[in-house]
Amino acid sequence: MAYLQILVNGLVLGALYACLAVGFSLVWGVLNVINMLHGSLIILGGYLTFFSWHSYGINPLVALPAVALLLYAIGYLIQLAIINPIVTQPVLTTLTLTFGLDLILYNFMTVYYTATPRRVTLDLGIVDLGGIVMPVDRLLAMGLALLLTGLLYIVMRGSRIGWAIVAVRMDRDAAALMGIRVERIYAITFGIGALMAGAAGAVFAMVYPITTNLTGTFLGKAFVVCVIGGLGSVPGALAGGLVLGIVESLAGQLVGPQHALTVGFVLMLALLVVRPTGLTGVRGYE
Amino acid sequence: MTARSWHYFLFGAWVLALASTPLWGGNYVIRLAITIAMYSALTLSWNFIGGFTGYPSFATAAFVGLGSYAGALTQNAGAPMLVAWLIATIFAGAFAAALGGIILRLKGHYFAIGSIGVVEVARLVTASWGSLTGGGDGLNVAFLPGGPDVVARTFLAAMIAIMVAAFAVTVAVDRTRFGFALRCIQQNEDAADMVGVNTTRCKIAAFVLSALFCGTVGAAYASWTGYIDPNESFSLLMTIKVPVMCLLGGAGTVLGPPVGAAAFTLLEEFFWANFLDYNRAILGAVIVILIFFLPGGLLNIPRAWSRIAGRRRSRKAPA
Amino acid sequence: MTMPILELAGVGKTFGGVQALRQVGFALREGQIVALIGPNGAGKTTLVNVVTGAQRASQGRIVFRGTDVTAQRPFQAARAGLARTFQIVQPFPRMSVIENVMAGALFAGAHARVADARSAARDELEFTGLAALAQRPASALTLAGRKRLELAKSLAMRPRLLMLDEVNAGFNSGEIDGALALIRRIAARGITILIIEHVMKVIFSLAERVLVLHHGELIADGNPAEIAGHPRVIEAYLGEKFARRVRELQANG
Amino acid sequence: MAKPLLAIEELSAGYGDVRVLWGIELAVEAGEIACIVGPNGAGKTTLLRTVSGLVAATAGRITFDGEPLAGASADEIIARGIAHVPEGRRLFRGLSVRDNLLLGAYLRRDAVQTRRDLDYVLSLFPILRERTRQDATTLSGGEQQMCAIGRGIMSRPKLLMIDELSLGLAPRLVERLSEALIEINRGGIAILLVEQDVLTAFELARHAFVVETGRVTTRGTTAALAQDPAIRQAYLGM
Repeated sequence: MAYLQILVNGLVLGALYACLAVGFSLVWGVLNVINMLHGSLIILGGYLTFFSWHSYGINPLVALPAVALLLYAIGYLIQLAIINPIVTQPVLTTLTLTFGLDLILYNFMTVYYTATPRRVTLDLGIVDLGGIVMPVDRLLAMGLALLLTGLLYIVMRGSRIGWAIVAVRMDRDAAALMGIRVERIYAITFGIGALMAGAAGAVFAMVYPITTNLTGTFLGKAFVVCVIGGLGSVPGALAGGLVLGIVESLAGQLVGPQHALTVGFVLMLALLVVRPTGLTGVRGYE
Repeated sequence: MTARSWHYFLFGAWVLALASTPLWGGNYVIRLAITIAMYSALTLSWNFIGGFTGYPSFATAAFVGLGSYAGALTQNAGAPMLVAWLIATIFAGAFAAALGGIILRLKGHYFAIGSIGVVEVARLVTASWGSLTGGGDGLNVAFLPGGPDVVARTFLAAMIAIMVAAFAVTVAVDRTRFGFALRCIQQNEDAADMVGVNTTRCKIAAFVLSALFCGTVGAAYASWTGYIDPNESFSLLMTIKVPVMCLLGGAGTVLGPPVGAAAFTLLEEFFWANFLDYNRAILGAVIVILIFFLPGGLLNIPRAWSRIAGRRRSRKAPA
Repeated sequence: MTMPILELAGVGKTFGGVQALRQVGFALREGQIVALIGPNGAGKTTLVNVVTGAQRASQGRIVFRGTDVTAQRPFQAARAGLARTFQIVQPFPRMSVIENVMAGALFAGAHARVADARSAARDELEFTGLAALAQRPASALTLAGRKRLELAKSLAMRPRLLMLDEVNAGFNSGEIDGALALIRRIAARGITILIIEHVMKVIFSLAERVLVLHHGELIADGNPAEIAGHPRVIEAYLGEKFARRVRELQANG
Repeated sequence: MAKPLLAIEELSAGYGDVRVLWGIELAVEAGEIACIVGPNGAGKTTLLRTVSGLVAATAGRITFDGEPLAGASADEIIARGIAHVPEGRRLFRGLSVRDNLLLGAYLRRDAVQTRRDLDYVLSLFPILRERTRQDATTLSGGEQQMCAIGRGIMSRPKLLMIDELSLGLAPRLVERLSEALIEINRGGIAILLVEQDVLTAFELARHAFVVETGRVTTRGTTAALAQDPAIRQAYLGM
């Protein structure tokens, strides 16, 4: 029974991880850019949700779509104006650039919001399902995370934009020959990455205290999920997130919670070593 | 004077300038000189793997952190300071040799991620191995005896010596077959393999070189400050700052790393002093500007300038 | 008979489920110029990759100058005297032409010092007619220039066996004549040559022996006249029209 | 004389500092099949990439259907009626044959007509109809070329440019593709073919342009060029 509880905890955590990593994975897979801004974008989404709840009493479920759209616009513009001109350069350049942008965003967030942890408290109580105990807000967060990830999957599979993104990811030149405007698709993809980050931040703010000190942690999770699940793929991010959630939950029980983080990173390094080219079982739709 | 000897001359003058700070500057200036020498050594080190070989390594902080802890623990166990530094150097190098055999099989983004992951794992392990490392509380190291002036001068001399050693190795690499091999790997690894370069061995050697002086710097830093903790020793900020410095000066060159380290440190210091709240944002802006306007680094400015001028001239000429 | 310089026995290579090479066996004698032909996708480049260690043979044995080299890595092949050029040329783009050639001399040739390598490189540039371009960046060369650079780099490696992968592809007929003369001069230095070609003129005027690969299998091995009349080669590669033309050409001398 | 569908004048282009095309002059008339032949690396692919907007021209003019193409982006050029089947097919891995074909119609908004065109492509290449759900990159070389050509005509072009039709294909399949091209051409689409196999190209095309080291060195009707001793010697191996 104890292990069932651990498993359920892991699944809840894993769904959140999947949601926070899927945008990062998409950007990496399609643009071949490691977006160091991702962690800060998550926190920005969380803060915006928190303050609209705290200062204006807006329900986070209402704020979430608005926050997500705002983040989409920010991401779209960042890509179009700043990243697109150098998107084909080596990893050192693109990674350093997004790191620079991250320093700027991070700095402004710490100045305006301070690093104090803040969280939306919904007080929805606790459910007890035959011995497995779970706060309702966490279940809600898990549901939202899965819903958002699922929506992204539907967009990727079923929409014209989704097709174009897949085509650009597979072959940039051939996509251009179909009439797809590659730079615009890059901007949209980066926008979607930011949108998912913002939405994930909003979801996180409902269950965990949000602080700028967490940007690195979230970014680290996104790395690990991507390496486990593969790049640019929604089901991959979901699988990677769930695996990481369960592994961390188990590790927290077996070797102590202070090592849970380490186990995730060790898992990532081990996977990188076993599959040096990464776990990209590249398939179009995923 | 050839371009090469001109560069050596400039570096020599710069070393003298840093070394002379106690004669004309106060504690603040000496401290700044120590920091510049320290980052120059780190940047020169990174240049072996990141500049010459073209592997985007973000492992610098892991080497520095391990060097700090190896040095501090050895020193606390009773070894003389210099012996502790030597052991830290060897430890960092051995760690890089073992690690390199594994992660140098990765390329591009995966190598970058793998090397960042190494920093994180090293930090987390150090933080949780309380019995040896003091965990999150950190570790105290015995201070050097003899008043703040003596201490400052000693560590200035030490950091400059490490920087000069790293520079000397850079010059040696630059002029020999080994450096040529690294450049071949950077431009086309498969082709390098095909002309007879043992790419695996060369990459590991470059990775070890990129770690050795980081280990020394880490140990010297621990002795200097007298206290280390996991978060500061394995800092993500530092691990990215060092490559940025190298890019700022000009990666893959001999003089670029010290130029970049000095320029960056001075800029950072200026922002700290004048815009305390926004120093990180300004740092970020510097990075963005660097990437857009100085793609070849500061050392490339004269060449880029003559190129722009040349293009203007050719545009004016009748087609 | 002297010992063969290169000997393949039962060499096979599979990628996933695809058999790119199947039971390939032949031996090259020192000093020969041998052509390897076959349709696109027949496995010619894979064969060169397997011999130079760029890919590992799945089955079989490769012996070079009496040593089993089946498991060697490319840099070992280069040092042992096995050089190759690429179908898609692979220069070090931001190095000058002479530095590219120096790389060959430094790591696989007999020159451990940079200065020695430079003078050896200069000789090879002279030999291949690139001396005037020595200081240009490799990326600024024309295609024909880059192919010559590949040759110069390979020659600086002091090879015993040189494998030329479509070294003439992309040349117009004037350039091909120049390349033919160059290959003959390379052979005159005592270097064994295995040449992968599509240009029939090259094969039939240069090679004393022709190997034909088809679907990864060696379907013919003989002198050019035999190959032109070989029924399976005609069916798989040359085509009836072409084979007739070649036979006429050879009948006329 | 009627204005040509595609007219290229004094066109130069290249990559970075490397200039590949030097003053190309070429014209394709509406409804005809023309071909470009010449050795590898002569600039044929770069020429097509310049026409379709993937490479920027450094000098010269391209006129299509009476209008200049200068400064048009790749998507505008496709919308104007030029489709480009790239060398090596470049199908989208992981996507089915049907989705690959539909991506060819990415810019079109007329769903009904698009379905009809899809049906036309599948009737042109019946083998593809049996494989509509299969990953396009698992097809054989010949089938992939069919899919790529089909993807090209899904944009309803006035001009279809095909880079290396026969590359790596068995002669039998090339013959089958040639028939399909004649069929497509009969429907009113002009075709500009880049081809290594000069015999095949000359059998299909009415006009030919020989491109060597970035310049058009010879031009004329294929009937005349086939008799030209220099062409016969260099390209037909006779």
